[in-house]
Amino acid sequence: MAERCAVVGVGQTLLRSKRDDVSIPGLVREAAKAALADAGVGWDDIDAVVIGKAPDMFEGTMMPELSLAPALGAVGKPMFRVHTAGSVGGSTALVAAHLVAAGIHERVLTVAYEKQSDSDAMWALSVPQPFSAPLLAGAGGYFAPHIRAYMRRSGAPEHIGRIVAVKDRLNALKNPYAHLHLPDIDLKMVEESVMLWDPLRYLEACPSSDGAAAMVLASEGALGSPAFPPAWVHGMAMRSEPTMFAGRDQVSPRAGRECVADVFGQAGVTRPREQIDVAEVYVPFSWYEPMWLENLGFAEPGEGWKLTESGATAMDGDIPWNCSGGVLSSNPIGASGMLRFLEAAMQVRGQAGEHQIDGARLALGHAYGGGSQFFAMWVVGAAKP
Amino acid sequence: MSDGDVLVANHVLDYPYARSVGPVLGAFFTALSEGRIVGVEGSDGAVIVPPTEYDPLTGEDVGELRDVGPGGVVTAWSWQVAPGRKHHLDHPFAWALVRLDGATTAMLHVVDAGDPGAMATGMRVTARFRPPAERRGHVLDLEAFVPEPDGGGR
Amino acid sequence: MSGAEAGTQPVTVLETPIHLDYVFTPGIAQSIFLRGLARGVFLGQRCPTCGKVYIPSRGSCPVDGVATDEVVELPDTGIVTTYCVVNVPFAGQAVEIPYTCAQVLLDGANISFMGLIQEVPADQVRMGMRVEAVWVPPDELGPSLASVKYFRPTGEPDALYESYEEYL
Amino acid sequence: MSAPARRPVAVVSFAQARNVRREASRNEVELLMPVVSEVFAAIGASKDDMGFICSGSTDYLVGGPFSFVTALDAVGVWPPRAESHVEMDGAFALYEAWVLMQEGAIDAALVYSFGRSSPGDVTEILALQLDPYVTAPLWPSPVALAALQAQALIDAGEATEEELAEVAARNRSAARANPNAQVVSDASPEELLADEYVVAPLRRHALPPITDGAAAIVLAAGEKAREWRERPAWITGIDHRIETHALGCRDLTRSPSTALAAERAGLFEGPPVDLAEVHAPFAHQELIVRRALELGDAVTVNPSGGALAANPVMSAGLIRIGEAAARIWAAESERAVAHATSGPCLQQNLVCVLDASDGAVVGGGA
Repeated sequence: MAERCAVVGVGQTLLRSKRDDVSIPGLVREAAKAALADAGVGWDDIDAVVIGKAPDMFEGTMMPELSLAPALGAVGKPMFRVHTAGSVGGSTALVAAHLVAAGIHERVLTVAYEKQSDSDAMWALSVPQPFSAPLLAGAGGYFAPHIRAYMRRSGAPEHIGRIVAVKDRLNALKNPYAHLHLPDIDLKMVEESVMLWDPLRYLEACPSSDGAAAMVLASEGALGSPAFPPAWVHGMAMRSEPTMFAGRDQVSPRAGRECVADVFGQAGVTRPREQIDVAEVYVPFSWYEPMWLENLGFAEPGEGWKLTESGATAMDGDIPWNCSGGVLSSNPIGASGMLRFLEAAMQVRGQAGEHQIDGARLALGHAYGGGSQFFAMWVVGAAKP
Repeated sequence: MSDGDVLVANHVLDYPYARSVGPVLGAFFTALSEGRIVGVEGSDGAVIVPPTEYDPLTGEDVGELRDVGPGGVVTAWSWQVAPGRKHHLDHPFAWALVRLDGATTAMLHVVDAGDPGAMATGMRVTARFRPPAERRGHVLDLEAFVPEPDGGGR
Repeated sequence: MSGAEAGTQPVTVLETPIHLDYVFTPGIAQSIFLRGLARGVFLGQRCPTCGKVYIPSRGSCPVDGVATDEVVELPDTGIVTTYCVVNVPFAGQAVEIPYTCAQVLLDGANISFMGLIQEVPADQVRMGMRVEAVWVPPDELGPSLASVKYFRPTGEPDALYESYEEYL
Repeated sequence: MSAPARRPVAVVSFAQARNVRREASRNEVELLMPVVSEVFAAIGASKDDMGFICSGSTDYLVGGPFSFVTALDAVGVWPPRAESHVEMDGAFALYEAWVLMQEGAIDAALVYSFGRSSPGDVTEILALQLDPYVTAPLWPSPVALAALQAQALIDAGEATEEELAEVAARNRSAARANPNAQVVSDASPEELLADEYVVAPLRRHALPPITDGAAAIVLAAGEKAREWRERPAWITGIDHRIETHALGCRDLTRSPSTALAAERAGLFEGPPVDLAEVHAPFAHQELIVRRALELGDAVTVNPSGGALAANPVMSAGLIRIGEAAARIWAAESERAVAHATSGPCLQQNLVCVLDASDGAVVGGGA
């Protein structure tokens, strides 16, 4: 019963630590208008708007879809707001895609954003509540122990994280939208950066960014005349598991494994490393690349770090990951997941510019959130499914 | 455990958000700090107040800024019998939609009318600004609207 | 057309402080755990379906979605499953850096929680290390994990990796 | 217009917490757990039957981020499930589930919502829904804005204070039959008019109560629905629309978004409804929504007592759908409409048409 759905327009803002030149409506419009222009459509051509962002406390705006509706041309239309923690940018795109796939709408605008500089992301992520445990570790302290567990489990040497940190920042130099542009980045610079949460160094962690992403999704009958060929949705899936439970595998969560099995199943992918040309995967800390390589089935358990070490995930490798620079180079939290989905679409549309993988035909977009318990993924392709 | 054993504590959510406002709202707040009110031309020529970067009905880009007010007409109102602790006036006042002279749309603000008997839909009001030294580029630089003398209040 | 008068600074940033007051309750199950801490004991709760012991329990077994009604007193001892060394200063930090934060799995519990490790140099903390809780003095005990001053090594042999691997 | 045929999906189970002024002991997980348990038990289903889970809530009610994350522990999403969350009323979570079910792969879904309005000052909190630059810094409460709307209605000659009192009296009297209602009263409209103004022209009785609550619904498709419920409440159409945020650009006496959503949901096609559950937190809003839905005098409106009898923020809309569906199960209604609203002065509205027959399923879309 599902209809075909394609990305026909993409737009993103310049991603920066502080976008103090714009308001929140200005920020979301910058992305949305770029997506409309890319799709060759106007506000009137949009049937519905689906918006996502992380906690409202980042900007001190409750249910901001209400005040942003007119800024996104949504008056008289359905306006929908998704919030699934860090995976929200991905799950927002999925809700929009389902509206097309279910045959409800012909053309949907989806937008995700975060304007973290209106407050302080570290505060907003962990607002202290009464009786809560003393703040022992800070934000990265939640993830660092899981990274250590991965190192123990896989026997990965400690320089692997540094390889990812350098690779993604070099890729970011080819992406004009990326927040971090570090032309002098190298293994030594990462190694000499401050140790934050041992084993995690400063340059192995993501920045805090302002930014927005937007896409126009269309049904087969409403593709219009976009500037680039459509990126067809070949599969989409989301999965959640409890945040904390006895015996939970936090290094390679089952929800991630089942989500990717679902999305690859829909897309007919049985050998991801061979069939997927390029992947945009949510890697906020360097070590999450080898961890997700295993979780997503690109490598056998315990072998992900070897793939990273071999250079397979670099732009000239056989399975490039995060050619855009990824979350390690830009992290507007609510938009980060959508940027992964969007960059995957850009690759198969051939519009990624300097960070384009020539001839990319099938791409994975991945987002996860919270304590690695929420996952959203899609596979997009140049060919009609 | 009985319910009486359940712990309870006060919790405060407090943050001094600092919002970049962009060009259009920036012009509005700058004007307020100068004791003026500006709107913006919408996609069909309507003058929108407060100004937004987009037409509030169509989403299209807006045109030039336009001076409006300081007088205007109340198009709807309600009476705050007892001010809340967040309100900037310490005595009863009216909430009102005020369509400023030269504007097409009405803006929400308060009318410091003293008594609900002084309020009526269609009455004329005018802006009362804070003294220049107290202005800070904020919507409350316009402290309140007040009834114009013989402005049609009951 | 209006323009800024001479001398007026264009407004680029708007400050809008937000202050909201709440009356907070952690709920019935967490109150049991917190009241235990105020007495210097760890109180976990067992899921009637899967039998796993949660500490703290938020009221339900996250796997089975049923209330964890049975209260289980747990000992002060357990193991470090994994850890990190904190080298970064941040607001609200209570301890001088560098220090070790560990996931501590109490004996008899099926879930770990984060605790501070002291009385051992940061570079000597190990996965599987046996630790015990050091409580604050009785007159400082309260309904908070702050009642646990820190965990310290017991000196017992480390737990085998296989014994706690499923809790990573 | 004729919309494409939809897959028949029905509301087959509904549960809600008893609505109270203050749930002082239980946290969100503890509030929700028995509701989820009840919504499954009522039809002999379990979480393992659910192909999708979707919830609605807002962090600002508890004053901390990610409140929906811990709430999920009330369900027990293990093994992992397809699951999502909207920072909207649960009625919109139901919409998302309905959309996914249209694609045919999912036969049953759990929808839930929760919220305690008592921990903070909900009138201050809801001011944060307003544009953060020029409106929220004035801290207008939802009551102040609703009062503007009520005055506009009165000025237009379309309502009187007496009529608002009649609406309040009827809803709270009807609530006598609702075991989960919070505010019930047999006071006459004349007695209610002795109430003080809170923000004139709204008197105390025209305001919703402050409510802590939670609700859950199970949706099922086709044969699965008939297996669980002898007389399922089929969703024959569902749609939602939003208006501009700027109050000064709206005609506050009308609800065009409700009317448009109703049209797209097929409300005005086929036989008229005999029952409506409308989400009108303020008495005068019932008059506006009735007009937008074109409800005649023969229609029973809010037999549950509506939001004037209990208004658990983030759940009150979902509860309207559950209450309407329950009337269809009980053969007290053949065709019903449920309505949910969000935002100041009815800015955003959802309309869901429920039918005892799964005939022409229409609606939604552009």
